[in-house]
Amino acid sequence: MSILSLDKLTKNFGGLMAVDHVSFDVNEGEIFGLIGPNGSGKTTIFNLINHYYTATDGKIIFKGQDITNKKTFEIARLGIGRTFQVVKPLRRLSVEENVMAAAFARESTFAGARKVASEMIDFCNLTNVSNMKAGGLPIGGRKRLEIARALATRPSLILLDETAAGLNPSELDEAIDIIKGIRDKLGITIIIVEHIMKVIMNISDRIHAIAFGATITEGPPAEVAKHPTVIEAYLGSDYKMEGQNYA
Amino acid sequence: MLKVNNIDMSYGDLQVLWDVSFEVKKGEIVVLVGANGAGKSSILKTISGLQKISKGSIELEGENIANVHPSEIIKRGIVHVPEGRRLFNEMTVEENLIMGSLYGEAKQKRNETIEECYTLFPRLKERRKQLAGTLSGGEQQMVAVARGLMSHPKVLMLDEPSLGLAPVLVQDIFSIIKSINKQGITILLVEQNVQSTLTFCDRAYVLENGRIVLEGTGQELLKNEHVKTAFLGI
Amino acid sequence: MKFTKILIGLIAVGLMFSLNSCGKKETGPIKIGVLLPLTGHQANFGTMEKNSYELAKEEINAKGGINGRKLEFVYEDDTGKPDVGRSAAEKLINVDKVPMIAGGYSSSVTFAAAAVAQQYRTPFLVNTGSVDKITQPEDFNLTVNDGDKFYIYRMNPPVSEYASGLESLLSEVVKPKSVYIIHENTAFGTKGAKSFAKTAKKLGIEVLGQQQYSAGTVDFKPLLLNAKKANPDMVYMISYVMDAALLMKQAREINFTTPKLYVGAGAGFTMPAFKENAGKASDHVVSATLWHQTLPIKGAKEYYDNYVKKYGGDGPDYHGAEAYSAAYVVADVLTRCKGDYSKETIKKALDNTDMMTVFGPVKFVSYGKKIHQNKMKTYVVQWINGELKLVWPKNLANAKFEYPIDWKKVWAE
Amino acid sequence: MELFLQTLIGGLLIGGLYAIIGIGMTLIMGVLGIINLAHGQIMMVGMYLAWLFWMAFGLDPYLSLFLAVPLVFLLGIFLSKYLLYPLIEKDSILPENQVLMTVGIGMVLVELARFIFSSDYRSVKTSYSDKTIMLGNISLSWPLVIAFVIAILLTLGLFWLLIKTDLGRSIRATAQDRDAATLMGISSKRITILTYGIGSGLVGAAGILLLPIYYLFPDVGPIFTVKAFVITILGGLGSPIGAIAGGIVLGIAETFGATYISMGYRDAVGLVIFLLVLVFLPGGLKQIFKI
Amino acid sequence: MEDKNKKSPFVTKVELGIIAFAIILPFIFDSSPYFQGLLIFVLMWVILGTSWNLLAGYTGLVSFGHAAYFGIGAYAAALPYYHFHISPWWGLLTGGIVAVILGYLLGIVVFRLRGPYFALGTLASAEILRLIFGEEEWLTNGHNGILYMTTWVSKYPYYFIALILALGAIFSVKFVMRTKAGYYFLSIREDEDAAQALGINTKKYKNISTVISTFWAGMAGAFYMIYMGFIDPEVVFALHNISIITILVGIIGGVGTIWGPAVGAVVMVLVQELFRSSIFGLAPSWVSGMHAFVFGLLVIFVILYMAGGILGDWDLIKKKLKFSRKVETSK
Repeated sequence: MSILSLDKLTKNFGGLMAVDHVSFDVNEGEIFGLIGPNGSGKTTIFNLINHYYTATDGKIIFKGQDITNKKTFEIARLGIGRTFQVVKPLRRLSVEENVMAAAFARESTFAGARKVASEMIDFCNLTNVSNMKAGGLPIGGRKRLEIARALATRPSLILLDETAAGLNPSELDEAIDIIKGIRDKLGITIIIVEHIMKVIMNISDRIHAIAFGATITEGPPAEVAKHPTVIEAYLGSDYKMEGQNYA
Repeated sequence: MLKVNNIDMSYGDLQVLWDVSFEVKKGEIVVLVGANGAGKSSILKTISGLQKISKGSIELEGENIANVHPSEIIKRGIVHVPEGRRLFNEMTVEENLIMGSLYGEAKQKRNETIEECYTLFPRLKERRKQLAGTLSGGEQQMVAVARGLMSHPKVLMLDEPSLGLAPVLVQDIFSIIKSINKQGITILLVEQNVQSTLTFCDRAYVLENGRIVLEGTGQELLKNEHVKTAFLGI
Repeated sequence: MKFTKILIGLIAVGLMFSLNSCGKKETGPIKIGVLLPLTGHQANFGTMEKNSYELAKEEINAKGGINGRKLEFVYEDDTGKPDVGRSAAEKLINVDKVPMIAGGYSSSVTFAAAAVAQQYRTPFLVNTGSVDKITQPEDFNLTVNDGDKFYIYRMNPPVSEYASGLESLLSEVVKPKSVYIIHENTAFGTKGAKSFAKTAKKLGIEVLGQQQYSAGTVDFKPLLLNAKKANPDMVYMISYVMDAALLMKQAREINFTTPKLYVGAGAGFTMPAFKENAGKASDHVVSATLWHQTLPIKGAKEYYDNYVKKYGGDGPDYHGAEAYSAAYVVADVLTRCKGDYSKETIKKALDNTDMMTVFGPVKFVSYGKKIHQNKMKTYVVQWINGELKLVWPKNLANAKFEYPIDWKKVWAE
Repeated sequence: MELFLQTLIGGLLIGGLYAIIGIGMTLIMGVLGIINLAHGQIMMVGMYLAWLFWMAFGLDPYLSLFLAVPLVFLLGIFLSKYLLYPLIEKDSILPENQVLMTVGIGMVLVELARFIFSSDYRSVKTSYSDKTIMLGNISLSWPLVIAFVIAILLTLGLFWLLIKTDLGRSIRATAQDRDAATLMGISSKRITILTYGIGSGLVGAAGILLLPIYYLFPDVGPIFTVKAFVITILGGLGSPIGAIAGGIVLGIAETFGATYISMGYRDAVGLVIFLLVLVFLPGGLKQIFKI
Repeated sequence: MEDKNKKSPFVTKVELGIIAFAIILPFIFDSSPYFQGLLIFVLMWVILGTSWNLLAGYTGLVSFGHAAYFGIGAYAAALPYYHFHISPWWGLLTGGIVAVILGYLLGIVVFRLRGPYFALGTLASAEILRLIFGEEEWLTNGHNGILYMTTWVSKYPYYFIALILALGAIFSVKFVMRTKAGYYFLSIREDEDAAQALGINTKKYKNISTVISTFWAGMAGAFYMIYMGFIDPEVVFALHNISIITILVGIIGGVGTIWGPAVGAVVMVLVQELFRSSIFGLAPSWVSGMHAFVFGLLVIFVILYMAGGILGDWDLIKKKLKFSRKVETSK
């Protein structure tokens, strides 16, 4: 069953088509990968889903409800959590406080928020640094904090934006475990944007590839990886594309 | 020409480069390839002095230039054409070019160099009085490259010049890079457009998570399966 | 632990201050508090008044002081802010334990400090603060019959009477039909404008317009043009010295030659700096004033000369004379206390004050809503050929009132 | 009609002076990204210097532009180098700590002036101080006209600097993209410090131009600080052309406000325009002119 | 600091000590109403500084126009008295509420602005109010101000009212900072975008912070009227003497700390008064001219070397002091 559908979603930045009639459906309980070269519009799609940008055209349906013009915080309340590509820790707050601030979205009591926070901190292996100021965390920790925070809002869908970028191999494995756990243990649907193909190809159930804001293809990872246009988009090509206008 | 020895670099408390070493010989085109966040741009930033290294050294023609102020680096002959072009949008094309030649010899030869750039990029001559922010992406990239050339660099560092350009323009940019190299300028290129760049570069290094994992000539790496894995995860 | 230490320390400090105040010496100087703006943007006048107090003090002490004891003034800086003025007054009363306060420059600070003095039943001799309500008991929750409970005394006239000398000049000589009022937007300016409008009504002069301006105005021409358009017989201005000069200069620049008279309401228009800055435009301008060194009052000229000798500069204007005279009133009052320098005795002595100063006769009387108010004449001066001459009242005048005035000729290059 | 024209021209002339005050602020805002709440106080310093030269050597205020303005420039360099620039690298909860630093600087400058010169009003009286020119029925104060002309010359000079010299281009480049400018070999530190110096010099010059027609005391500054930021927001951050337009618009709006509404609300007119612009035209006039 | 995981009591022992101390304090200076008066000023600045700190230090909305709320609070107490002889004491009820209403109305305009624009917007609003209250004489008696003969000579009642208000302000901030709203304020300060993504209705919580902050600023204003007995627009809407000094009180004590503004208020009033009175007459009189100068230098020093303020950088200061006293044993 589809939890989120984009219907011909379009964003135009002063003439530049950043997102060009993109449509896809994400099923409940799946890990949905969104790939595309730098600047192809992945993060813009995230920003449209939780309404940092207002869509020029098209619709976003979440659990059967049109959320295209809902406010950012309302969308978060409805159950869409997200992480940021450029991490946005609340720097002067401790890790625990960061996560608690998020947990208050569903918990009104202090104790409740603290409990949710400690669960999520534990889930993201941050327990030993939970009293540290978020600004002092290393990158791996910050990335996990982003996830913990998003999870603490108790979402039913989470948008992960380049959660693995900049991590070293051991951190990377840890991140993959956590991401898998989000779906397997917490039962949360995931849309993931990732450049490290090792990650995205391994964990995604389905992948949607875009370039220049428009859809190239969608399908299981192995299929998408073999798709000539995808390879070309990623690795560049020595031949001119025919019949496609990228201007 | 340019030698990077065992450098570590961190943004505040987060380390992004781990023991990176590589070399660019005179007259070469060397490419750094790798996924987003692998540390390619960070390497260029350390060389151009925008970021300080915590370990290792960077040598230009035998002289250590690590942690030298960026304004000094450009005078020593290394120029960095940054990712996303970073033009001065509220200045004209010609003013942007002038900004590339603020010091020393480059300043004296400014007018000649501008003419040379216009021969290289005739499009820019037509638009010399136009504000850079109003140009198309391809034209902006031309300005960025030309602005880099204005300083008469020994080494030209380009950070993803093909980013956001249509394939036709990508090929144009690459052929321009080749012709600049033929004029005797050493080139250090960062690219995601692996297929094309590996075909024309002399040598390349593959980065993963802030470390160099592979090196070799372009042709060698093109055949290497690891490259594909690194990018496509297959 | 730490707290007990701090606590003990503070108690010690507290005791020190209370002890300090216990050490009264019966033969030492008599200390009287003086509240003035010595820093902040009114500091130039505050300093002029302080200098005058000091000048008077030296003269008084040289002549033997107060019943054999020296007179000393304790100055507190009110910085021109009412809240600071309030705590400064409290400090004078509570820390310095002065039995009497003098001074008070700006209206708002004086008012706030007067409330403190009244509450502590400490006589306060105001010498400059000029809003009317300072000597109106009703503003202090008292009535005019509560003279024995009211501790505020004022030597200078209230702002509503600044122009009283002018009234007779206008009604007897100039007889203008209309007036245009320009004033700065301070308490002094607005009150002054209001009371002059009342005066005008009384004299049957029509007020054609009333405009105010705020500090920092460079270009007065739009305002003056509005006035010119109204075509008044007379222009009445309440401004400090630099704005006064700008107003006259610019009136000349726009050829505003139609009024019979340009009148300044004291303050800026009598100062030498006004003449210097306005140049030719200052000539024949008339100003109401409270005092001028050429007045035929004993000691006025001497005071002026001594001041200039000692402190140099342009010399004092009426502010300085007020302060200088206030110091003499203080000395007179204290002398009449005959050794009992308690607040109540001083108050009684103030009630009975009747003396002559360089500022004119001083006697505190009741009239209208006011009590403890010194009622005095004000004067009219005129700039004639670069010199400020006393032209009204006629019997005191040292020059003939130049009138009528042909501004075109006066202002010609 | 006469009233209207006089108001218009009066506003225009004052606006010319406001413009250089505003350009100084806009440069500082563009490059340093801060509101300089010491702007008027620095202007006060310039005025005192000119006054001092006039008192000591009888130097004409217009000539002391050449002497006092460089000194004010150096003062600006000193302030930015030792007090403002070091804050760029400091982490603080309040991103506005540089702004607050300018408050501290302003307080210290005013009190120093008061200590040295006392609170007395000072003025410079020149032979031309009260000369006027008549254009029909419109009277123009000669010093205001001179000030306007010099303001135009200064503005032209500044434009020449900004457009034709490498230094000026470096300033614009730094304002537009600090990192990219660094890559061009520009020391952003040097430019930042210089810009504050130039901004200070400009507002100092404005003060000196005002001197023959106005007066001087330690607290003369704050009113002009307020005007400066109104102009800057009006014109759009970092836009010298915007600042000129903003200055003239403010000058005219103020005098019209004074003529046709009430003199007391003269300052309020500027502030209301300012709030309207802040809310409805956040880019300022720059958005309209595109420069 | 104590163990973070154990929730510390709402009122700590140290705070109880401070409160007890504050209660005894006026009695120590029983013989000197002047000192008691200074203490009352300190408390007034504590209220104002704490109010500003909630908005700026905890919520990241750096107001440069707190005089607007202070002034409106003062006039809320003064105007009914001026027009209808209703006691200004009612201002302790209405002052805060009127300020909250004004805060909400101004919020509609200024919350559209961010960063330096917000600062300028708030500054301009306070200035406009100052001009209006000076100009509309029929309503406010203009620049003549409003005078009210204060109720008591004794400082004690005023001191304790001010103390109650100050503690009310401090502990209301402390309380709210220990609730969900407090977490939200901090989130908004640290990163408004991230806060929205966490489901925080940033606009609503900015308004909540404004309500609490403006309430106390209004109460401080009303108290000022009742205690001082005299206000005029130039005094209570002052850009420098109120708005800016409020900020300086905050940064000197420590932005974003509960007790910081209290420390700042003590330092500010002490420095001002020490110098204004030439260190109680011990120093030559020219020293008294230096109070604003010294305060300016102090501001420069604090910003340059103690960005967190006295309380915010307390650990750092302690360490420095220790080092100079004795060589610390290595950790």
